[in-house]
Amino acid sequence: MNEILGTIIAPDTVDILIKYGINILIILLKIAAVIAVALLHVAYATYWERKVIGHMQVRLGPIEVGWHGLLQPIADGVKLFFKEDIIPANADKPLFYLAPVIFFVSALTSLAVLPFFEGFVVANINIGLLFLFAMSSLGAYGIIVAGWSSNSKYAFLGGLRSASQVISYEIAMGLSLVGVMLMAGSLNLSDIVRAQHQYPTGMYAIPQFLGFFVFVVAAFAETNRLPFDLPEAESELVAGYFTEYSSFRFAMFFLGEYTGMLIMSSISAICFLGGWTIPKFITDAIPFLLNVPGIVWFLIKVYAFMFFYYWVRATLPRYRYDQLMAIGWKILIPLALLNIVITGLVKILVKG
Amino acid sequence: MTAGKFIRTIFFIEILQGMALTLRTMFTPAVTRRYPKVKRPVQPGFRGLHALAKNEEGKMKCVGCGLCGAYCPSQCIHIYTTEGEDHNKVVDRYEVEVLRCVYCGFCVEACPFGAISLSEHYEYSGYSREEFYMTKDMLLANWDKYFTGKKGERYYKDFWGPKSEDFHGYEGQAMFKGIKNEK
Amino acid sequence: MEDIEKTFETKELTVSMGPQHPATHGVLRLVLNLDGETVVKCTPYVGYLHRGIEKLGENRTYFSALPLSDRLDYIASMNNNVGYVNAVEKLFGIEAPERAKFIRTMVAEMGRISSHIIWLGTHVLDIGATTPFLYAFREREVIMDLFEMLCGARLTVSYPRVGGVRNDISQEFLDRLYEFVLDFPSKMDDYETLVTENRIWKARTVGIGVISAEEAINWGLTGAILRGSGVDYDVRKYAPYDAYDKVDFDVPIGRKGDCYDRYLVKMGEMRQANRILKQCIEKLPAGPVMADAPKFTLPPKDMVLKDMEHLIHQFILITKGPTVPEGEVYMGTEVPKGELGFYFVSDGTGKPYRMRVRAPSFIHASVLPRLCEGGLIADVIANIGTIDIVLGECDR
Amino acid sequence: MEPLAIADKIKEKFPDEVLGIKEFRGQVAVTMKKGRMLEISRYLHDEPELYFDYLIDVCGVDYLGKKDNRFEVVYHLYSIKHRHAIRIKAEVPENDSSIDSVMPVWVGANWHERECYDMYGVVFKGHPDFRRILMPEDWEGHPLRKDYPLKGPVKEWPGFLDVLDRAKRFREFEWHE
Repeated sequence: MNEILGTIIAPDTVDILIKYGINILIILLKIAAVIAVALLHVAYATYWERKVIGHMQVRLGPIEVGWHGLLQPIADGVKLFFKEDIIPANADKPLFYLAPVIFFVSALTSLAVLPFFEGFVVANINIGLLFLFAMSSLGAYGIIVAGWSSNSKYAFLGGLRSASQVISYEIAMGLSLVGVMLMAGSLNLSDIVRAQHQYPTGMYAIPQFLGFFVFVVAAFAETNRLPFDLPEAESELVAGYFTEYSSFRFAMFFLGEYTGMLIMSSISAICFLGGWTIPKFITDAIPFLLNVPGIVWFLIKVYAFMFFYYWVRATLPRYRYDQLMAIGWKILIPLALLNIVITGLVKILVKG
Repeated sequence: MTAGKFIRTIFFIEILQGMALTLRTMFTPAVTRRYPKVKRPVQPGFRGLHALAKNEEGKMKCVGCGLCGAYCPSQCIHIYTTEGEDHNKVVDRYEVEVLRCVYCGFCVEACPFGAISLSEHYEYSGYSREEFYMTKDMLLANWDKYFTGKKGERYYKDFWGPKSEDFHGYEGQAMFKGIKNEK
Repeated sequence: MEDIEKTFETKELTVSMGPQHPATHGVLRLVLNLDGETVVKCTPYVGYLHRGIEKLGENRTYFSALPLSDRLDYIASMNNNVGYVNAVEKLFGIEAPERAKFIRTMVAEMGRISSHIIWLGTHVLDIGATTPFLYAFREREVIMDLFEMLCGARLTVSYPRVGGVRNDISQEFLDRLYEFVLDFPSKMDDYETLVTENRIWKARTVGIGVISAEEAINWGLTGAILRGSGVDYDVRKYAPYDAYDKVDFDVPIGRKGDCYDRYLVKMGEMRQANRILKQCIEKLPAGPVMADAPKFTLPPKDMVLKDMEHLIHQFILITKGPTVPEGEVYMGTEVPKGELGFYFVSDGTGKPYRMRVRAPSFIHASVLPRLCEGGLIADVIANIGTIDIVLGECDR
Repeated sequence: MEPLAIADKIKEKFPDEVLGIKEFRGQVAVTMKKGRMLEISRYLHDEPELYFDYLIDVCGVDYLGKKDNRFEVVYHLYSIKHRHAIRIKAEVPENDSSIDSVMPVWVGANWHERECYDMYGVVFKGHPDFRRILMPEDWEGHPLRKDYPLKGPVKEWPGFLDVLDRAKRFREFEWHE
């Protein structure tokens, strides 16, 4: 192979090409693995949510399809993909087609920078955190465009609500993570995890409790979950921005939303709960735990956070639109700024 | 704002109490009835599908007086009678529009003979309206289906006299007798 | 600012909320003129469920029209039945025996609990909390089962009769009801844990849809809305019917007249209803359950074929209806939604010449613009939930 | 106050307006001329001894062929302060079926009066938002009148015909063009 190619182009170039080729292949494989596994997780996240909320509400949740309803997400998927795709007559069609794609793709793209365990990350870039913010802001476009193009008043109101909500809470969330950046001294997510492992408590959630609180609240708002699910407030706006969507376009919104939840849970696991590591003092006490692969710890943390999502959904009512904005601007942002100031001061004092 | 209230506010005490309740509920058994698989037994005296009663000889009890039709609030009972031999009244057609019926049970109360009755059957479905236009034969068939055997007999007996059967004494009446496990 | 307003022309957004909408509890239609999220104008449209119950009632005998009252407020059909038979009894000038009165009070309070439970569930669901809804239905199911045990139907009961009740209650019913009564306060505590003190719930309801006492009376509001504004008006206390003068209960009163106070009043009413139930069971006297008034009540079934007189009564009462003195009667009863009144004009025949239903939901729906205008869309939902209307009753 | 005393008091104040006082089962009905209804209701509301602050109900009754004046508008009043009630009936003839709206006194009369118009065709003068309420806006006839057939008019309502027509058209509609 080398010889044949070598006759056409220089042998050095061939080496380089092969090297890059293998790299690209590995990346593609990683992408395929991540997307496949993530989508499966998303599908089963819906199952898990229904089960958890069902039992919290003294019902059973899905139980008919498969053993204890385990095949329910697959049945749902099949149903959604084979349903009739209805497009409102007066919709802005190109935008109507585009909106779910924007939403879904931006959610999936965020997966690229998440380190799932030591050394496994699709794109190990230096500005991982910023990339995540950028992608979640991009997702808001999907919502706005969907609300606008549906040519429906409910969808339009939902889109507008969502736009303002995502923009306001983006700020609070960004600021809440500044403390983490200051402590870790990096924007690379893998570096943040490693820095956390070096830290005595092993988790930034303890020194950064204020930032963690702001982050959790903002994460709920970013993913439009109760108690901040105003863009799709069922009792007010029917289904908000995706009122007019059906079939697989609806499924894309749905998947995008749950992917968003998965990503938010992952960010909290990575930035506040120590990612794939567990605190040193635990492993010192029980050395056996060192043999457990990192991905297990990561998934446990992610799922614990997801469970919290469901738990809150089963318990709380919904805020009103103006109250939501007031919380974002009047409580969360000042708290996050306070956190930054305290973190910075402590860091200077300790070092200085 | 008092100190206690302040602490409740910043530590989300009331929300945590709610969350504790939902978590606790998660481990209690669900109250769901998985309907087509597990059917709830209906209580005696349930007002379901109509049936025309037969007497011991297997003949229809109805004499065609038309009281049920006159009393019916939704006017869904139609009776057509003719004069038979030796000037007897013969019930030619006895029809109930089941889809119009409101299952109030007034026809049972009106009937002096206990000829019409409501059965325990409540799950009926069909593809056309005609299937629910119950003719005399269908109503009599309902009787054979739902009122045969001990259960059916007892059910009929309980339901037959919904009014206070006995005006003379009230010994057997339900009274409060206290409860053993009072909290 | 003025320049901006000149450059950009803003327009009100008209949203038609309903008749098919998750939060309008049936077929209420509200046309909302919105300025952003603020409601500028709110116009309710009703009548989608208009079945002409008054006209139907005028074409049926006093006995046959009873099931129509089931279909007014189909969530608390028992209370409507009780209201109907009380009004008719007043017109006839007969009185039910003591035991029947207690049974009626008992079942009416069961109906009140089951209706308030649905109100709680849907109201909280509208605000966004899903769990209390399902907890509430768990308890409602018990009451529905008891109703079925009582009379064979779960929703449209048609249980009370003019001059008494349809049948006597069974011992099993009484015991199970007593178990429920003892257990219910702990379930109430569960709802309250999830809702009452919750800061989000308070943020959504405190100070929303405020209506003062004078205004509430002037609008003709009744039930929990009026009492939430601080007016101590309860038909059960003011003009006792059935056994309400023989049981001991309080009337919960609010102060501010906002959604939260109405919520508290209704929760208090549920606890009081439970208290009444307990007393009714304990005080239940022995005796007949139908009045001995052969001209106005159907004869006992077993006597019809034995006795000529009874047979004649049976035929006349069913085909022609009772012979009623000429006159007119208004009788109000306290149903879960407010004061349900029946106004009968009799012309001496067996059918009412005029049957008027004074439906609380009808009046409560008319006050919606007053409550909603100036608030946000989310407050419209809170207001619809709190006034607790049933469109079957509103449209009749 | 006793209901009969209330009726006497009204008669004292408006001797020309009161046509009759009737008692049945402890409830007293005062029949009035319709002319000064607004004035009377204001008096009933404002007089401290009466103080009828709560308007329970307004409804119409059709006495077709039974009375000279075909319609009656019935007001049920209650005083929450004094706990007494009265029934006021205003006779409305068919050829001049209009009466003053009592909305300036009791706002709650709003929908009751609209319903009364909808069902009987009695016009309430001075009502700010006067249109049909339960029936469609373009409905012909007033359903609760005694000469209105129980099973509805022979002529179908145009709105229903429109729906039928649309259903027929949509049946032929191809969803994916």
